[in-house]
Amino acid sequence: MTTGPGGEPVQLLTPRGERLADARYDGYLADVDGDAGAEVLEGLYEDLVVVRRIDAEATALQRQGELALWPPFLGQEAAQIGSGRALREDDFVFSSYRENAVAYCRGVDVGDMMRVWRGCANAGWDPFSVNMAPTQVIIGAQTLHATGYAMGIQFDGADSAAITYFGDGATSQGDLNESMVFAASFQAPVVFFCQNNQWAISEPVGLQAHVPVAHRAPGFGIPSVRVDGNDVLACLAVTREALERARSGNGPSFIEAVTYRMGPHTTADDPTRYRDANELEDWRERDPISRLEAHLDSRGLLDEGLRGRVRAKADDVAARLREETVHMPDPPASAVFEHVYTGPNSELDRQRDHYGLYLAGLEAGHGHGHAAAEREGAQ
Amino acid sequence: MTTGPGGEPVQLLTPRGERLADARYDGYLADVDGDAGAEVLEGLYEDLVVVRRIDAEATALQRQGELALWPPFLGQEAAQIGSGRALREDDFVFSSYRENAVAYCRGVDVGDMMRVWRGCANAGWDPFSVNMAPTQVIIGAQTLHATGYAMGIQFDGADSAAITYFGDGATSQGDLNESMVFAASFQAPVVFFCQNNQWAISEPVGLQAHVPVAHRAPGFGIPSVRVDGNDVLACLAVTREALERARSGNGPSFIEAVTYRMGPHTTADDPTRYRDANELEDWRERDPISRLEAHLDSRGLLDEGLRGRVRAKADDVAARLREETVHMPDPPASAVFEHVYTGPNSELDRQRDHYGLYLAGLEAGHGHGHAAAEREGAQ
Amino acid sequence: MAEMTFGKAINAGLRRALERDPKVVLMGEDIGRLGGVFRITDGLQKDFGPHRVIDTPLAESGIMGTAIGMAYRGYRPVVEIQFDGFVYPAFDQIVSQVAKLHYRTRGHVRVPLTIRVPFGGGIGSPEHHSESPEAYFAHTPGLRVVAVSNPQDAYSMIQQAIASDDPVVFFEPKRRYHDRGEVDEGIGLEGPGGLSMGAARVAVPGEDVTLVSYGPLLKTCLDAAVAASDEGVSVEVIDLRSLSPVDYPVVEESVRRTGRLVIAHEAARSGGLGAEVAASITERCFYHLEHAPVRVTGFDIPYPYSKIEHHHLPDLDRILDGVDRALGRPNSLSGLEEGE
Amino acid sequence: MAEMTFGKAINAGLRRALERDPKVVLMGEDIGRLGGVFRITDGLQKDFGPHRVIDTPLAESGIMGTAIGMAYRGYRPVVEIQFDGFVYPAFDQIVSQVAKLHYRTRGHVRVPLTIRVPFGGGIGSPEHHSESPEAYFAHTPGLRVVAVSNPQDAYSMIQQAIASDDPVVFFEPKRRYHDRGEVDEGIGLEGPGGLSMGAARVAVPGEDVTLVSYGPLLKTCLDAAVAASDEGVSVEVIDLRSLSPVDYPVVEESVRRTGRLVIAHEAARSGGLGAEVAASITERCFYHLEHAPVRVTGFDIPYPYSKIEHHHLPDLDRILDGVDRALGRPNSLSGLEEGE
Ligand SMILES: Cc1ncc(C[n+]2csc(CCOP(=O)(O)OP(=O)(O)O)c2C)c(N)n1
Ligand SMILES: Cc1ncc(C[n+]2csc(CCOP(=O)(O)OP(=O)(O)O)c2C)c(N)n1
Ligand SMILES: [Mg+2]
Ligand SMILES: [Mg+2]
Repeated sequence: MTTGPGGEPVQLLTPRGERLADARYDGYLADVDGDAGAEVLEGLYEDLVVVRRIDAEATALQRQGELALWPPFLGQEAAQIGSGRALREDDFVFSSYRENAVAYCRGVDVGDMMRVWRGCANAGWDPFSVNMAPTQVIIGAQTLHATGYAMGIQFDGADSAAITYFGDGATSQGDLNESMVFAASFQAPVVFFCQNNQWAISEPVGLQAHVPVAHRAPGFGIPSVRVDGNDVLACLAVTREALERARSGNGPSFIEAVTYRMGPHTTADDPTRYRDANELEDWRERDPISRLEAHLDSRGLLDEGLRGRVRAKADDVAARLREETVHMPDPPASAVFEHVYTGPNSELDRQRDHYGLYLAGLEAGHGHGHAAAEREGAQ
Repeated sequence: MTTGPGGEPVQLLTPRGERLADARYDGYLADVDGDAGAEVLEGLYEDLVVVRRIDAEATALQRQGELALWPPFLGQEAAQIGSGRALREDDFVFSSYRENAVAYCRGVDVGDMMRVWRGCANAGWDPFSVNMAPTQVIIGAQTLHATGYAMGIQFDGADSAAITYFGDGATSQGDLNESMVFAASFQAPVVFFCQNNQWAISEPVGLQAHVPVAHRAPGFGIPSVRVDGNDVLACLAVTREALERARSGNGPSFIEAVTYRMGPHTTADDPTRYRDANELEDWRERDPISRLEAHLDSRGLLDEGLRGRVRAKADDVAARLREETVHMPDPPASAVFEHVYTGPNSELDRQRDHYGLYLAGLEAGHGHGHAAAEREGAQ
Repeated sequence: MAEMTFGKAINAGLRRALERDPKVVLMGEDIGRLGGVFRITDGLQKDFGPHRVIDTPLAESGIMGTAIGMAYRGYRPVVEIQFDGFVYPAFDQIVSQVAKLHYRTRGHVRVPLTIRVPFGGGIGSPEHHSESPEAYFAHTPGLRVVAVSNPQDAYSMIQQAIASDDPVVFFEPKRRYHDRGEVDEGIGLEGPGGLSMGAARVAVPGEDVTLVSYGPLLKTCLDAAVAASDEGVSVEVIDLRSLSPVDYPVVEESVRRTGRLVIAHEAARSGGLGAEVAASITERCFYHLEHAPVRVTGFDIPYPYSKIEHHHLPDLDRILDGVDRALGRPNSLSGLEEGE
Repeated sequence: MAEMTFGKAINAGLRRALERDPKVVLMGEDIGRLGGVFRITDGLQKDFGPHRVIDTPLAESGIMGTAIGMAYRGYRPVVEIQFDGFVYPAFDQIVSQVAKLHYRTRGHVRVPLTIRVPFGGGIGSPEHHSESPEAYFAHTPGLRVVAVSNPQDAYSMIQQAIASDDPVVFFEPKRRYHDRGEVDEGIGLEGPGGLSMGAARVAVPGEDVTLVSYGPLLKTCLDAAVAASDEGVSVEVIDLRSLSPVDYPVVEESVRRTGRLVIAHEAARSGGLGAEVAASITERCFYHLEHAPVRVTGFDIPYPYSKIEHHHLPDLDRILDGVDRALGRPNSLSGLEEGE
């Protein structure tokens, strides 16, 4: 397990925004540290601000009844943007439900991003148009898909990689552990990216992992690193290192990004039932955006121009998100039966046809019409 | 992970039978090294010889059609006897299918031991009469039962322990890994005893574990040790240490006993299809029984008296085993319906009653009687 | 008698079970401090301590497997599966261990486990939160499977399930958790007529059609009986309660009178409980049937997203349509009938 | 035409699939050097290499999950589950991922997985080696489920399953692996009358009773037809082949002629395939039925140990008894009939 010099998570940017030199990781930040670094940093800054705005807008939309549910990633922006921006287009992402900032990096349309949470789809986007699998609800399941995909990359002789995101809670699932077995055994080009946000709903990470999460992987023969998940540069650097390892045929890596879920588990959750307000305060001081702002400021980059541009972009994205969400058309009844199979299925096709007749009959005033009337009344 | 001084598995007895001093483990062999040591050593020797004889007799019975199947433990006697003899009566064992030498240590009747393999039962013995769960076929499943049992011990405030046996192949299963999560999280008094016999049917251990198996546990926060599984004293010592840890409230331990499956996976397997004869030869030189014999000899204990006594005991056990096996009565038809539920079950009871009528009718010459005739013809 | 919500009734039943037997322990994700995502275990950890109400790591096979180990040790674990869709990682431990251990050991090992599963749809949730997996378990010998439909049964049957020496999969219709009802807290391990857990219940007596259901749809069936009676059709509604074994004598007696059977459930049609009930009742009452048993069920599709879930879930109209079909009424539009 | 064993026919079909499409890969435990514990993949790793025929770690959920990932990458994995009883650790990945991914993604992701499961009993094995889990999968929308009963179908249908863009659970009756039969190696992806995979087959035409089965019991049903014909009863035997969806028109046409239906399978009775077929055929042919459909099945018990498994498994006598019952014959002794 790799850590920072004091055994602490790898940190390249202190909470005050100082850039710490690091013999191992500086090489992965040549672009940031170099002449064109300002552009890179400003890009990361924009990303962080925009995705936080996406998160806030989605949370607001849920409160207004426009979304059924939303899993905020507030506080986890750096982990997601740092890693997400390390990826190449031909890499493939297998995430859980909370990685909407990663989806943003992949170019997912913000309307599509809301589709699942509005209840208009089980998956928001075409996975192959952005090389990112859909939202995964079953904890840990996607980690195996990533490993299998990576085995496929390997068999194809390609130099891309798969990355899988999951939470600290997921480390308890058999699937994640089996993923590491397969990844190590086949030396598959896959990166395991754990966002340890300290909580799995109401359960603290200590209930899942008796020792730091990053300890786990070396026992499977997978190198791991513990990184400050609120440090966007550190997350970028360690992910680049892991991807390089994957691309060069040196197998899987495991990253534990130590971060914090500043919001509720989802908008349906009430974290005051199980956690301490002080904890929240402590983490607020390690905020990923203020940290990058401090750094930008120290490099003389945080002027009103930048702030203004970024704000405008965030406004724009948020407006589009809201617009696309509230005007998302309700899917037709026929969607119920579509895509269960790739072709005909005698039994299901019969059910579809009969239901069509039934609906047409209701429409024509046959049948009873109680339930339809009820639903109408409720609207 | 604890290993011997050279990073090799902990060894207290060399293949030539020399007793190696060991600062950490000598304390656990005070009885062996002390004045009454001869008795302990002779006991272990008897155990090894007797269980090898059980294994040989069972294999022979299978060849003769008296057993349907048998999973030989040839070569793994020291791992099973060393650990099995470290247990207290009130400890509880959760094993797989290959730990019949452990079952012998628990006092399982040799006839009962054969029950499953003759097809006369799904479980050979009353688990509570010997504190050992029945044969487990589903790879890894029993490791969770052990951990749960150990949690129960802890909640009861007792000072006994649970031990679970499994193979190298089982380390790939989600269940074993989830067991380690639970064991570490609750600091349950459970010992994970992996017999790494190098093979999971035709798959070499390297396919399951990219690094030594014993590396796995520390990543879960569980101390581990790699021990020479063909060294009965080393197996005894490391298991005693782990049990002591469990009893004193210091949580779980993981032991990898490095050994070798000298025979086929089961009597239905043909290992020449997948493994090298040389490998077998190498391991023959590390035979657990010759090793202890050499040691006994070096202590002047291996006389004809001992040999004779042990042989007589083995003869006796083997004869009883054969006798009980070949005379095991076939279970009655009614057994099919028994013990599905602890009490009445309207649906199943109805099926049972009707089947009873049906059989009675067949008996009385009603019905067709083709199948019964066929079966009779086949016998 | 006290009025309480469905959820509160289960909570009260769990509390009684914890009080009654020190070997009863609750295990699950988030059931401690949080009281479970549905608050069914609210307050129980506070009152009984973290060794009786155990927050477990996030691993369902692990929960089930350790619960089995606790049962070996003499405990009586009550496992909460957070949502129906998360029971599948535990499927192996349930099917190969929980269900078989008593048989395997010829009665030596008992597994008095209760597996609580909030199930069914209609709550507008994302995927995997609205499954109806009961048929998988009803097809697994060694398990008892029950589903509750009202607060009184929830209160009584959870205690009976926990007291049962057989493993019980206990389905709770999550969309009814907030429904209120009268609960007689005197009815616990035994009801006035004995155990309710294994006994189907005639919820509404009737003469023309027998309407069988369980869990979340029972309420819709009761509504259907009212609506049908407005149209002059007398529907007898039966709440199965036990899905394995099914209490066939009660259904049989009814169908012999009515000659017509409708079965309603949310689960997919093919291979659902409805198939089993239809087949068994046809065997038992063939010459009394005036019409083939009618199934009103979810479609053979994965559970759809929430904006269209109301199409999938049988509602009042579809159940009434099923009743019409069973009566051979011409206004029936959705029948999968002979000759179409 | 060549005579070959059932096992060899699958091997030949797998070989053809591997030759035809470079994206076809086999995955499983011990399938490489050993050729599988039943030798079904014998020689394939040698000829196609370890990246086409992949020995995996011992973890069924891992196998299924990585196979899904390979499918995302454009591969067409064929997974071998070593024995029926070991499919349960993969149940979650099958039910929540394999079955739902195409629906989840509105058609964007296809999962052309074939899951080979040697199933059924009668081989004298220990526990977990003789399960008949087909009803679990037939009740899972999104999967296609088939069972083969003879070498020709085994050879053709394995190729069709692999070529299918839907996931297919492919059940192989392991106790028939050594049976021999004629195989026309020209019948691959399409048969003379089109795909055989989805189409039920009238194995023996007859007039008095329709006897439906699949997989291992089909042979016993053929024997039953011969024995019955000696007694003057003409039995039509139908091999379902596809268990989901069931090809009902073929069964329906037969039952409309015979008026009598018997369904035989090894799986437990309650909630088995037989219930589904009985219920659906009753719906479709109610007015043609002379007798309630009769089920001849395994009991509602965990699979018993080998010395008594012959009681559990429907044999020739029990199937003939079922035929008698369907005919209302008085020598029937085991009926679960009306009025008893
Ligand atoms: C198999 C499974 N079990 C339980 C759940 C319910 N559940 C949803 S999120 C969650 C906590 C996950 O915690 P973690 O892995 O740390 O991710 P985070 O939510 O913190 O991002 C739980 C228990 C689930 N979705 N899947
Ligand atoms: C869940 C499951 N999958 C597959 C099998 C088939 N199987 C039986 S033994 C075995 C190999 C086990 O190897 P290992 O764990 O090393 O134990 P050993 O046999 O070497 O003692 C396999 C694959 C099984 N019994 N259970
Ligand atoms: Mg978390
Ligand atoms: Mg092994």
